[in-house]
Amino acid sequence: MKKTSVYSFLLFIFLLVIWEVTSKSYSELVLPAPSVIVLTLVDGLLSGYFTQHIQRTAAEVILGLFFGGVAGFTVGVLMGEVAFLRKLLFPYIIASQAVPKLALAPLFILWFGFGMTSKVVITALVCFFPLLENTVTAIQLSDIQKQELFKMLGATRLQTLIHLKIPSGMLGILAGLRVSVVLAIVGAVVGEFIGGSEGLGALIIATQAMMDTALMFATLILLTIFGMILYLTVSWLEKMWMKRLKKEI
Amino acid sequence: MKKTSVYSFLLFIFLLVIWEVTSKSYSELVLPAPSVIVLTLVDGLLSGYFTQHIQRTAAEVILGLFFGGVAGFTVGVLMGEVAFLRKLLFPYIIASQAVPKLALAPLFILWFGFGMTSKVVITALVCFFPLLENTVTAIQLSDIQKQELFKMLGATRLQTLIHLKIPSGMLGILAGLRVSVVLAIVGAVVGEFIGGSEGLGALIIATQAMMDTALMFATLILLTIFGMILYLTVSWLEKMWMKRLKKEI
Amino acid sequence: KEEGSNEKESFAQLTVALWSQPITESVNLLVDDEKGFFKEKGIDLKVIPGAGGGDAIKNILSGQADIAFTDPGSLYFALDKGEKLKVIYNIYPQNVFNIVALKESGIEKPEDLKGKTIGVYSLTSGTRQNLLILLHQVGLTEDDVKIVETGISNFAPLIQGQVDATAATDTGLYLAKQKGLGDVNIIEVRDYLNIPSDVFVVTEKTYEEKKEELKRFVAAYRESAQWMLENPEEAAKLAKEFAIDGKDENINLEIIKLRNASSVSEDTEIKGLGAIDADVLQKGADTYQQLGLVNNQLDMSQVVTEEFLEVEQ
Amino acid sequence: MSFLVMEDVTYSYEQGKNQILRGISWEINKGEFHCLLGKSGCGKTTLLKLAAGLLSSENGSIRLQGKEVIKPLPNCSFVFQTPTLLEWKTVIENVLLPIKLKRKIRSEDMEQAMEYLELVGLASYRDCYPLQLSGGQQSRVALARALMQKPSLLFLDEPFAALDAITREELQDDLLRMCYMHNITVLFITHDIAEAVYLSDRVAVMAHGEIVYQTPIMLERPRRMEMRYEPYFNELCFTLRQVMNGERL
Amino acid sequence: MSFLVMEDVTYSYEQGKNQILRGISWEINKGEFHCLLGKSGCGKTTLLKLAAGLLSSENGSIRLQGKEVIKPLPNCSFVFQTPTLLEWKTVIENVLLPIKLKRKIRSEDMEQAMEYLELVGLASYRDCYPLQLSGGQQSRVALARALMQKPSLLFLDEPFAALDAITREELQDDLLRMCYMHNITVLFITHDIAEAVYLSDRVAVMAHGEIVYQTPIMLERPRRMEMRYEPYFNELCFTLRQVMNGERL
Ligand SMILES: Nc1ncnc2c1ncn2[C@@H]1O[C@H](COP(=O)(O)OP(=O)(O)OP(=O)(O)O)[C@@H](O)[C@H]1O
Ligand SMILES: Nc1ncnc2c1ncn2[C@@H]1O[C@H](COP(=O)(O)OP(=O)(O)OP(=O)(O)O)[C@@H](O)[C@H]1O
Ligand SMILES: Cc1ncc(C[n+]2csc(CCO)c2C)c(N)n1
Ligand SMILES: [Mg+2]
Ligand SMILES: [Mg+2]
Repeated sequence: MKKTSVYSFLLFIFLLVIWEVTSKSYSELVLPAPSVIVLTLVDGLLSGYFTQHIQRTAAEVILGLFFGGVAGFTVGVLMGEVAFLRKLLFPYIIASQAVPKLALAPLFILWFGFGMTSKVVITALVCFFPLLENTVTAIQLSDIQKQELFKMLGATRLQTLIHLKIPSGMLGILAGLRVSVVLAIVGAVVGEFIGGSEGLGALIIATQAMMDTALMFATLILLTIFGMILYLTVSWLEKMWMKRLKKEI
Repeated sequence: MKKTSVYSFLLFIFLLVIWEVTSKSYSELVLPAPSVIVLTLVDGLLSGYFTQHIQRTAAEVILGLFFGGVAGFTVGVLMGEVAFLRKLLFPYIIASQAVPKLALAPLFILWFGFGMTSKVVITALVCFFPLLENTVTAIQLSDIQKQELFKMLGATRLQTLIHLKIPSGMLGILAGLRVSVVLAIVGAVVGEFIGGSEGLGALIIATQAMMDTALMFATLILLTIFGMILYLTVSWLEKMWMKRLKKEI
Repeated sequence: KEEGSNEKESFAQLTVALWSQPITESVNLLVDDEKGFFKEKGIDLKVIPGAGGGDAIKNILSGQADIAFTDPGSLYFALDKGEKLKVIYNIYPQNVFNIVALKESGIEKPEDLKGKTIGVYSLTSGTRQNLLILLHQVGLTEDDVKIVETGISNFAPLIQGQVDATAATDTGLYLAKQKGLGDVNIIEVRDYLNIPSDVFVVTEKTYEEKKEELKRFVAAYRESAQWMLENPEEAAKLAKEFAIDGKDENINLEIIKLRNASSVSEDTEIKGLGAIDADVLQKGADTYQQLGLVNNQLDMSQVVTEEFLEVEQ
Repeated sequence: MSFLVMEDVTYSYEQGKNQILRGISWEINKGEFHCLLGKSGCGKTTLLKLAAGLLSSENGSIRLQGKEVIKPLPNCSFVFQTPTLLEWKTVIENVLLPIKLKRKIRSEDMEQAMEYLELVGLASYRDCYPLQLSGGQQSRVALARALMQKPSLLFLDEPFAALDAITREELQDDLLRMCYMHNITVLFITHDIAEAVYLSDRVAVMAHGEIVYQTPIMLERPRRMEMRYEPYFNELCFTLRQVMNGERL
Repeated sequence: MSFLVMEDVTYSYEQGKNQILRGISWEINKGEFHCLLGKSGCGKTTLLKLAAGLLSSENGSIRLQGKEVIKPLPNCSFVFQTPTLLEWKTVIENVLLPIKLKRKIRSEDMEQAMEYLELVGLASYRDCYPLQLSGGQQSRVALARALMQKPSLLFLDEPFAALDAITREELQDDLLRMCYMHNITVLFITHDIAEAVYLSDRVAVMAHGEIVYQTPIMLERPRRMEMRYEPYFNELCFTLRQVMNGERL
């Protein structure tokens, strides 16, 4: 296991070196060198330039993830359970997902104002779908034999859900959540693209107008790190769950 | 089943009526009435105004979906099988997903040119991840007992994959594919946002600046229909698979 | 401060919808907490961001804002759709757009662009519209050149040689030069058709209902613009705190100087800052119509109002 | 008065296709222990599931204490042919499941569960997960779980099939004692003729979806080890064997 | 010369924790039929998996025809304690699986598979899916599949546990015939003492991970029904019973 991290790290260094060398033959506008980017990043972090933007985006992502996640899971469970709802709602849900949020942004702003709300809504919408899809599928997958057991035990629908369907579909649900957390960041950033004066997404737009490519890359690195933290959190949850299942990894 | 479609349709009509009524109190630039939108849509379709844009976007989506899907599935299988690869590559894959493609768009254009390639690349990148995540999870989930059976039958790794792991994880993989196809459209549209003179995404941008909101909504409807067609195709695949599994639905 | 809260009640809430994020070049709108241009006039100013001039207009149409900080192109489009709008102030009477080509390309005047590949931000950006205007002035059309959408960092393809020329703004050109853009030839659009870059637009309804407040707003904005003209260093310093792109004070200063230059014209020397030239706006509208960008004949004299520009006392 | 009454019960898994059960009638009085014998695939499990309300019959009626059985009743308990444990719960949690679905677990429940685990000889495995148990151990956990419900009617589908002769005989005696103590009515499926005779008050033999033979067992209660070697016992076994073989009808 | 040799085999599932197998040595000659008896949980399945190369021992060695067993060998076949069929394949496809993993299916293979299905009495179920079979039918399909491999060494883990006496005895005779015809070496787990005696050349009794008793069975081959009622047969059964009960060591 230790060896893997070493390789992963070596690969990372290797990519960085290639990048550094390549960047020499390009204008800083096109491809800034990693060294320059890191300097910009450290500088921005130390001077507090990033602070308010990081806070803002983090708040949006976390709120959006919370609402979108809870909604995706709940609706997923309901639709997995009730075939009627599934058939009734799926067209609307696919529609709501297939529509590019960015294009609807002006409408969101119209409905939810300029503040954080509109971005939280977009984020929630974006991370709603993967969790919903996986929950619906996972909920329906559970073993028929075990379902008969629960029928026999006189379990209510809710109990069957809590004690059978959700636990047995947990890994699938967590796979959906992993996709969701990563998309949540994209959602928040895209939300900030359209009409934000604060947050890392707004900063990216600003850096483009400023033609400060190094600062843009630094911002992207911050976003990536944030994404990885969220992703690893879900992976950790999964590991905890697997531990419950078998004592091995 | 018939009843559900009736309810679904009634709900649709209800939503339309609410919209029509609401739109009366807004400027057409802000919220056009559904009747106006439908007129614009029909008009655009009949006059052939949409044709080239639809073709362009469809081509991008299908190509992107193909490359992204094949890559997501293949890499998912590899990472599900080889723990080393999983640990080595995941940071890079999360990174590639957490980065907002829109911000990198100018770079994509530099790398892949002004034509369709850059949009196909973005689309592929976007639909790569959900399929990958679900494939990795589904591949690892298969029954231990059945794995022992395959070991006993002297099956090679590839055979175990083809005859056991992929079929038993099929439903999970299809759930990922459903998320992917829907995201593919978003990817293509976002790709066209940045710099495209053709395609439904470019059309949306054009309508936005020209403030032809009705045309924008008509374009969004086309995109939504396209998304639903793709989604239903995957659902149909799933139904076929389920039929193989048990003769019931 | 007891009276403070009392005073607040007589304060007029006004919201300005920007075409962009709160950026350095509009710093005079952002520093009211510090400088109080608007507060002194009894205005509680709020600024909301947008992505393009179209957003700004939509935001006033939907009631999210009272005043739009927008370009004439977006104004023409909205008027073309039958919206009732009024132009109350000319923010930048100078056209800030230009076409930039590398020295070695030999492009020196608009006619040289024939057959060349030219980069623009996007299909609907100001860069494309102004490129079309320029071409139109010398009798060329879109079909005589190859326009490519390069995305927002449009100088990169120019440096990389993927395009022969790129359409940009004065500030964009300045920044690109900072980033190592070599010797270039510049064709200024203002030399061919000097339509304003940005104007303040309100809906007819707001115009009727909030005359008093609008008058105070225009006066306050004028003061703030005057301040920026007179104190570019101070403005550059404040931009560091108040503008999202104000990271580097020296760059801020240069940008502010550029904007100051585009805020004044022969007209403003005479009539004061914000003077609107209805004729040139009309010319712009006609050009847009000839280019097929708008369908209807627009009458700008109906749209322009100079009643808030009269200097008091 | 009869406790459980089946009258002319017919069933087929696929509507209209071949009938699995054909006009079966059967009665069990309160506190009686009945066994079903029959060749593999003759429909024993199907009949048990019908009686338990897990399936519903096409024709005929099934009544428990005079009331039609349309869904599983709370005072009935079922041990399936395969153990059907929840892999993500420990042995003790699995045994406590029926209680957990009803109310909060009290310390008496815990004690009771441990008592049953003791009975099936698995007290020391309380904190193991099902996948860590041998096949026979799993089926014993399933039995303990069924007893936890304190049923008045118990359905057992080959619960001892995976057990060695010794463990099996011990459990047979334990089961009989339990049922006598709590006056539990039992319907038991086995393929072991001696087991059927030893346990039951009445034995039925099924073939091709019909009850082709039945006999009361006139052995003293409580049963004792030695009875297995009595001539009457052996005679009964021999007769039943012949019936199952289709030799005597 | 010995065909399969186990020497001082030790195993525990969790490193360092309690040993499941403790220093087991055993030899089987080519063509012999050996049975393992033992109480539930004594380690029979574990030993079989070790011998088959599914698990690898900590100490000691397992050799097949002189070669160390480190992974499952192609000439070995294993019938698991639970049937382990692939739910998405029909009965005939399940039986043909071992062939399919080796090469294209020929019409001879099809005939061969139908022959084995005939043997286990399930020819008419060839196009059913596993979930449509009764418990006993499933385990018979698993047996047919194992035979399809034409193994020279066959591991059977309670293959007849879910079968009624009649079907079981028929299959016992069929199995013996098959093994004799093809000179198949068999290691068989059962909890039915009579079955062990009837089938084997040698019976071993396990307890707590050790072989505590072994005896050759001196019955004529081919076995005949009547042998079950000979005094020698009953004596052997009685002795084994006592050993299992811990009474005679
Ligand atoms: N995967 C596992 N992890 C940990 N412990 C296990 C595992 N499988 C079995 N055991 C333990 O090993 C012991 C022997 O198990 P094994 O399956 O070999 O028994 P068995 O003799 O086959 O029993 P049965 O007749 O009930 O099938 C049991 O006590 C069981 O709890
Ligand atoms: N879900 C199902 N769908 C279709 N047919 C089924 C289904 N379950 C069982 N059958 C068929 O019904 C018949 C009776 O099955 P059942 O499980 O009742 O047999 P059983 O007597 O319990 O056999 P065993 O002793 O082998 O468990 C079998 O022929 C089987 O093929
Ligand atoms: C000084 C100044 N520079 C750039 C723009 C941007 N812009 C000009 S036209 C147009 C297209 C319509 O939105 C855009 C985005 C501006 N308004 N003012
Ligand atoms: Mg059965
Ligand atoms: Mg076992």
